[in-house]
Amino acid sequence: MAKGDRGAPARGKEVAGEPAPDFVQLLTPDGERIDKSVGADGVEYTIDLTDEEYRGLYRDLVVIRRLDAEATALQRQGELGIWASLLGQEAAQVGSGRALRPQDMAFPTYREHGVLYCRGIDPILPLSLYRGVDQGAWDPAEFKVNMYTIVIGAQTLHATGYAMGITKDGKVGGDDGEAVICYFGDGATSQGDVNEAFIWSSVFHAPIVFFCQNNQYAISEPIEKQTRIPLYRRADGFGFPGLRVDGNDVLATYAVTRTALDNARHGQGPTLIEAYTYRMGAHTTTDDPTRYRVASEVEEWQARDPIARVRAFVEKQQIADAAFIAEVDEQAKQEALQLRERVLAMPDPHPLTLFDHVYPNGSPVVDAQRERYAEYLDSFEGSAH
Amino acid sequence: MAKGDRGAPARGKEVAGEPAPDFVQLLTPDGERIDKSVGADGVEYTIDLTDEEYRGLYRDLVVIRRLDAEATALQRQGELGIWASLLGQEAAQVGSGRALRPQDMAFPTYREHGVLYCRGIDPILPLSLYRGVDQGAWDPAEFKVNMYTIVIGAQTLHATGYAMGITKDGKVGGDDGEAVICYFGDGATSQGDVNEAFIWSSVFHAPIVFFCQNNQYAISEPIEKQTRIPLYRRADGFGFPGLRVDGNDVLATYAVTRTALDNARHGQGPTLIEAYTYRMGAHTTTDDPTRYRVASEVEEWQARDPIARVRAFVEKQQIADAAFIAEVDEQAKQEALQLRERVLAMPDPHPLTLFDHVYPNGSPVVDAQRERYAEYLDSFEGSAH
Amino acid sequence: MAEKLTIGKALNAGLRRALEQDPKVLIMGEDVGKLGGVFRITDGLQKDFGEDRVIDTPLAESGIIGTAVGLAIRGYRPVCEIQFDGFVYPAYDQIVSQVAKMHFRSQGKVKVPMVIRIPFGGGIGAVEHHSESPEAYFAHTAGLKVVACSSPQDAYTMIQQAIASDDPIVFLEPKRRYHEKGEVDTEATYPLHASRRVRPGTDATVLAYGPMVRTALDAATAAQEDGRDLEVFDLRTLSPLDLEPVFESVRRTGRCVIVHEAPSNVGLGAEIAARITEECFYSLEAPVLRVTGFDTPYPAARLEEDYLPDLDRVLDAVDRTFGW
Amino acid sequence: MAEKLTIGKALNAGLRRALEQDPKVLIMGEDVGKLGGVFRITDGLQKDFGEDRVIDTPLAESGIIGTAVGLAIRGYRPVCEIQFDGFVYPAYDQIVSQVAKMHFRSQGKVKVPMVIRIPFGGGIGAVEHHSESPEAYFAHTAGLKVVACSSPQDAYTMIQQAIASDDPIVFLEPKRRYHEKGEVDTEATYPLHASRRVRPGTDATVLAYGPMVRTALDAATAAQEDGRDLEVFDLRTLSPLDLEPVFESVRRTGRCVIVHEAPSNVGLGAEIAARITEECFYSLEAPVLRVTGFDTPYPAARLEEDYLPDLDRVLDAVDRTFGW
Ligand SMILES: Cc1ncc(C[n+]2csc(CCOP(=O)(O)OP(=O)(O)O)c2C)c(N)n1
Ligand SMILES: Cc1ncc(C[n+]2csc(CCOP(=O)(O)OP(=O)(O)O)c2C)c(N)n1
Ligand SMILES: [Mg+2]
Ligand SMILES: [Mg+2]
Repeated sequence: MAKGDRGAPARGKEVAGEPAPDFVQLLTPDGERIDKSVGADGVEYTIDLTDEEYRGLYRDLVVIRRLDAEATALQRQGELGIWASLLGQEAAQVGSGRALRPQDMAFPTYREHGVLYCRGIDPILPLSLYRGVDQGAWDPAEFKVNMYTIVIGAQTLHATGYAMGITKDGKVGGDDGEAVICYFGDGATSQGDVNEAFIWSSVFHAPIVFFCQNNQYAISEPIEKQTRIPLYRRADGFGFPGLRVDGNDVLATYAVTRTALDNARHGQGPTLIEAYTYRMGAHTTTDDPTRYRVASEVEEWQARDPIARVRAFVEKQQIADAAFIAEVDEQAKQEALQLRERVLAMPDPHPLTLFDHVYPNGSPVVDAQRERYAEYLDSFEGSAH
Repeated sequence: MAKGDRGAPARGKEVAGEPAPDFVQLLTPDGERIDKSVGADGVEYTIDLTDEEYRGLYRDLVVIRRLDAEATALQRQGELGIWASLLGQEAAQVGSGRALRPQDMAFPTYREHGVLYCRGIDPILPLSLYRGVDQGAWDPAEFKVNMYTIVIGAQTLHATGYAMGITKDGKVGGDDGEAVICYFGDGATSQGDVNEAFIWSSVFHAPIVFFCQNNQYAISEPIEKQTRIPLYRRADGFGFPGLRVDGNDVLATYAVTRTALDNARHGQGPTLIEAYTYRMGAHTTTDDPTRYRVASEVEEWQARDPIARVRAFVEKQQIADAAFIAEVDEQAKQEALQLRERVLAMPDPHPLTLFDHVYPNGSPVVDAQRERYAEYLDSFEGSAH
Repeated sequence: MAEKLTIGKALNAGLRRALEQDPKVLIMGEDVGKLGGVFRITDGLQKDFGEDRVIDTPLAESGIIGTAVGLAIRGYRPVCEIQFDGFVYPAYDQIVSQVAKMHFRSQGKVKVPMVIRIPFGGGIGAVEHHSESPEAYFAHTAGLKVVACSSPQDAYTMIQQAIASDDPIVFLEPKRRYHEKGEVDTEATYPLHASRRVRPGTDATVLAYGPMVRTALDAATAAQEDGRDLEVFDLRTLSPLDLEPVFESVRRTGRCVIVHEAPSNVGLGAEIAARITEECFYSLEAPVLRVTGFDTPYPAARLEEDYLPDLDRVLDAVDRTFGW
Repeated sequence: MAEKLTIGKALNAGLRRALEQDPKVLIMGEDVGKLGGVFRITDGLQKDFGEDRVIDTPLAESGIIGTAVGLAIRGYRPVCEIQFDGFVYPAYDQIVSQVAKMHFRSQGKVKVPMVIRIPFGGGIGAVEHHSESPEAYFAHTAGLKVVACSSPQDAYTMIQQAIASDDPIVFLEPKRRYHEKGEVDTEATYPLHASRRVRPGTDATVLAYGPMVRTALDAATAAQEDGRDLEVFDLRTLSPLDLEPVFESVRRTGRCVIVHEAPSNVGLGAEIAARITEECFYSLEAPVLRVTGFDTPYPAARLEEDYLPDLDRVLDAVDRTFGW
C-alpha cells in the first residue's frame, strides 16, 4: 500500500498530496489550519480553541513524547522489562484523551500512556507494570481509565458492558451523560471479541466510541493482513457510523472524538473512529522493525509528525513564542528526570504479596500456600543460602 | 419488526406487498414469475430452467418436507433423541444445494438436511446423529458435505480454511474451479468466529459463499437481538458483496447462489447471501415456540410457503400435471416410509466402540480403558445383573 | 419456610430472590428472557423484572462474559447463563484471562462479582456438546471459584450465596437432575465453600458432586445390602476444595473412591486423590480410586450409559479398594 | 550428522525439514512470515518457502486454528504458532470442541493432522499473559495429544514427528530455554510418545518436562553433594503420559517428586501422583509430592522467581519425602 503525503487512502483512490475527501484533517503537516473537514459520516468537523488550549495541547504532546523516550531509555538500561512506545501516536492519544469529559470512562490497550497522562494519571503508574513490579497500579474508578489490557481486543467487550451499564443507570441523554471510549489497534480489528463488541454496542445502542489507532502495523504485519478496505468502514456492516481522521492531527482527532463522545452521551449510540497514524518506533523494545519495513516509509511519516505541525501552527499564529517552547521543553525534561528517579527508587514487591488479592474473599488453599511459603523462606534465614 | 408480505425489510423502509428493491425474488408467493430482479450487489438476476429442471426442484422440495415431517414424527414417538426441522426453509436449502456444482464443498450447520439430500446423501445418515447412534455418519470427502456442526459458527472458519486450500491447490480461475458454500443462521452472525471467517475470507480472497438462512429466530430470540440492520449488509464492512434473496423462492435462491459460487470459483472472492426465510416449526423438537411468537406471524409466513408457489407456477405454466403432482407425493410417501423402517431397524452401537477413533494413531491410555471396561462388562456375563 | 421444589424450580426461586434483594443483580444469556431459558431456569423473571435486568443477549458467549465484566466494573452483579456446558469455550479467554485475573492484577482495586451458571454433565440423551463436564478447566484456573449443587436446597441457597459473593464463581448445575424434587428451607444458612457428609458410614469413603451425588448415594444403599457401610460426601465446592472433613473420614475408613463424569485424565479426581494421599498416607489401605468418564470425547447418546459412572461401577471400585 | 544448536534453532531446522519433505506442510500464525516469529523460530522460512506455505495471518487465534481445521480437511498439515501461551485461549473452543473431537465424531473419516506450537512457561521477565503453563487444559481434553520438548535434540526431532503424526498435537516449547545449546543428531530416531530417564539414580525419582527438566537436573547435581542420588525423568509426552518407566523407578526408589510451573490445583502433577499411587502403592515410602507454581495467577515479573519452582524448592520437597 502506497502511503501518500496525507496518509489517507480512503474509499476510492488516494490522491497524493490531498487528503481523501473523507479523511478528517484540520491541521496540515505544514501547520496550516483547515477550517472545515467533512468526515465519511457526512458530518462537517471544525474546531475553535483558545490560545491557552492550543498551547495546552502542544504541551501535552511534547511532555508525552519526552516521557515515552525516557521509558524507552530506561528499558534499554535494564530498568524496565519491556516498553511499548507511543512514538508517532501522540496526537491520536492527546486529541482523544483531551476530548473526554470528566465523567467519561476509557478502556486502554497497553500503549495509551498519553491518554493516561491526559486523565491525570501519574506516569510512574503504568511504568510499574512494565518494570514488572505489578500488573496494574492505578485505580480505574478514581481516574476513570480501566487497567491496561494485553490480550488483544478483550477490553472492547468490557468497554461495551460498561457502556451498557451507563444506559442502565440512566446516565445518557443529556450534557451530563456519560460515555465510554475504547482503544484498540488495527490488528485488534481481526479478533472475534472486537467484532462482538461492535455487535453488542449496536444492538444495545451503547454510549461508546471505538477509537482504533491504525498505526499501520500489528507487530510486523502491515494493515493489509487484517483488511482489504479501510478499517473505519467496518462500522457500516454493524449499523453505526464510522469515520477516518488524521491521527497525526491533534485538532482533528480532538474534534471528531469530542463529537462522537457527545453523540454517545446524548443517546445516539456508538461510533467507530479510525485514527490514521503510524508507529514510528518498534512494536515494543524487544522488536526489530528493520526486519519488516523500509526506512523510506518511516521517513515519509516523519514528514507528518504530529508535534512539528502544532509547533509550526502555534508559532506561525503567534500563539506561542520561543520562551513558551523552551519552557515546555524544560518541563518535559524535568518530568522525565523525575520519572527516571522514581523508577529507579521503586521498591520490589515483597515475595508474599504474590498471594494477595487472588480472591476478594480469600481462599484457604491460597492461605495455606502463603503460610507454607513463608515458612520455607524463613528456613533460609541466617543460612548461607 | 413488522414482517411485510414479501418479507423484505431492506435498506430503507419496508414497503408492504412489494419486495424491497434489493430483495432478489424471481417467483412471487402466488407463483408468478418475475423476469429479472436486481440484488443489493447491483447485479440483475434471472433464471431460465428447463421444464424438467423446474419439476426436479418441485420434487426436491416436496420430498424434503415429507422426510422432515417423518423425522419429526419419529422423534415424537421416541425414535429420535431430538430433531431440528427445516420446515419452511426448503427453498433456501434446495435452491442453494442444487446450485452447487459437483466439485464444490459444503459446510452445514445441523439443519441442512435438504442440502444433504441434494448432494445425494442418504437421508438415513443425518438421522443416526439425532437418534444418538453416532455423531456423523457420512463421509465428507465422498459427498463433499462436511459433518454437521453444532457449536454455532465454528464451521465458518473450517469452510474458510478449506477455501484457502482450494486457492493453494490452484483450483480457482476457471469453470472447473472449486468453491465452498458455508451455511449458518441469523443468530450465528453474532459469534466472533463468523466475523473472523469474514475477515479471513476477505483478506485471503477465498472462494467461498457465506449462505445465511435468516429464519428470523435463534431459538427464541428474534433477529433484532442480533442486529439493527439487515444482515446481508454485514459484508459491506469486510469488503465483499452481500445481498438478500427471498429464501422462500427456490428460483431466486438458486440464481443468486449459482452466480456467487461461480464468481468464487473464477477467483472473485467471497459473497454473503442472506436467504430471508422463516422457521415454520419449533427450533428443535424440545422447543415450544408459542412461548415467544404469535400465531399470526406464523400465518403470515404460511402465505409465503416455498412449495405452494412452485406448485402454483408449474401448474399454471403447465409444466406439471395432476399426475406428476400425485407421483411426487407418492414418491415422498414411499421414501418417508422407508426412512422410518430403516430408523427403527438401526442397530445400537456396541459399547466398546466408545473407545474407537479417539486418535488416528491410538493411545495406550484409551486402549487400557477399553480393555478394562471389556473385562468389567464380561464380569456381568451370565450374572443376573 | 420449607417447600418441596425441583432443582430447576429452586434455582428459579433463588434467582428471583437475588433479583428482588439487590437491584444490581442482572441475568443475561441466550434465551433467558422471553423463553425463560431452554431449561426454564429463568422462567418468568424477565416478565417480572423487565428486559433491563433479564437480558436476552446476542448469540456470543465471549460477548456474554466480556460485557458482564464491564457491567461488573460498572457496579452490577451479572449472572450469566451458558446454555450448555459445551458452549462455554468461546468465552474461555474472557473467563480465564480476564474474569479470573482481574482482582489479582488490579491488586484488589477491581472486583468482578459474577456468577457463570452452567448446566453441566450428561445423561439426558443429547447430541454432542450438550453433555460436557468442564469443571477441571475452571478448577485449574486460579482466581475462579467453582461450585456444584446437587439438591434443591443447595440449588436455592448456593445460587444466592454465589451471587452475593464478590468472588467470580462458576456455578455448575446438574442438568440431568433438574427435575428431582426435595425440601427447600428458604431460611437455611450454611457456608457456600464447604463439603458435606451426606451419608455417614464406616467402611469406605465415596466422594461425588453435582449429578453423581445421587449415584453415590444409590451405590451406598446397594452396598448396605452387601453389608458394606459407605460414607458419602457431596463436595459442593470444587475450587477451593474443602477436604478437611474428607481427610478425617478417610483416616477412619482407609478407603476412598471418587466419582465424576468428566474424563479421568487430569480431572478433579486426580487432585483429590493426590491431596488425600498426601494427608492420609499412613491411613490408606488402598490407593484412592477414581470412577469417571473415559478419556474419550463424550460419545453419542446411545453410548452414554456406558460412558457415565453408575452404581455398578462405583461398587466395582469400592470392591477393588477392599481387594487391594 | 550432529551439530550444536540452540532449542530455537533446532526447532527452526526441524520445521524447515518438514516443509522440505512434505509439500502439504504449512506454517501459519501471527508474525511468522517476514519477521520469522517473535522468537525467530520460523526465521527465514517464508523467504525460502513462500507466502503460500508460511502464512502471516490476521490477528485472531480462533481464526488460526479454525482455518487450520479447514486446511487439514482439505489435505494440508498446518503447523500453527500461538505467539505466547496466554493467547491460546481465544482459540480454545476450536481446539477442544473441533480439533480434539473431529476424528472421533466422524468415526475416523476426518483427520485433522495439526500441530499447535505454543512457547510456554515463565522465567523471561515478561508482562502478564506471557508466562502461562496451560498444559493441563489440553491434557484433560480427550482427542488431543500434548508433548513438551526440553532439549535441542528433542526440539528438532519431536517437531518433525509431531508434524508427521496424524494426531492433533499441542506442542509446548520451553521459551525460557530457547537459547540453550546442545548436540543435535539430525538422523536420530526414537518414539515421540515416550518418557525418558535423563539421569539414573537410586534414592528418589524426580519428574519434570519442558523448562523444568533443567531445573530437576540441576537439583539432582546439587543433591549429589548432599549424598543423595536422584533419578530424573523428562516426561516429554504429557498426554498420553508414558509412566511405565516411572513406575519402575518409583518401585525402586520409593520416593517421587513432580515438578511443573503450572499451578498445583488439578495440574499434571495431580494426575501423575494419582497414577503413581495406584500403581506403586506398596512401594511408596512417602506420598508423591508436587513442586509447582502456586494457585495464584502468574504474578508480576519481579515475583516470578518466587512463583516458579527452582532447585531449592525441588530439594526441599525431596527432603520432605525423606522425612515422611
Ligand atoms: C490475543 C492476543 N494475541 C496475540 C498477542 C500478541 N500481540 C501483542 S501486540 C500484538 C499486535 C497488536 O497490533 P495492533 O492491534 O495493531 O496494536 P498496536 O500494537 O499496533 O498498537 C500482538 C499480536 C496478544 N497480546 N493477544
Ligand atoms: C456456541 C453455541 N452457543 C449456543 C448454542 C445453543 N444453540 C443451538 S442452536 C441456537 C440458535 C441458533 O440460531 P441460528 O444461528 O439463527 O440458527 P437456526 O437454529 O435458527 O437455524 C443456539 C443458541 C450452540 N449450539 N452453540
Ligand atoms: Mg497497530
Ligand atoms: Mg435462525
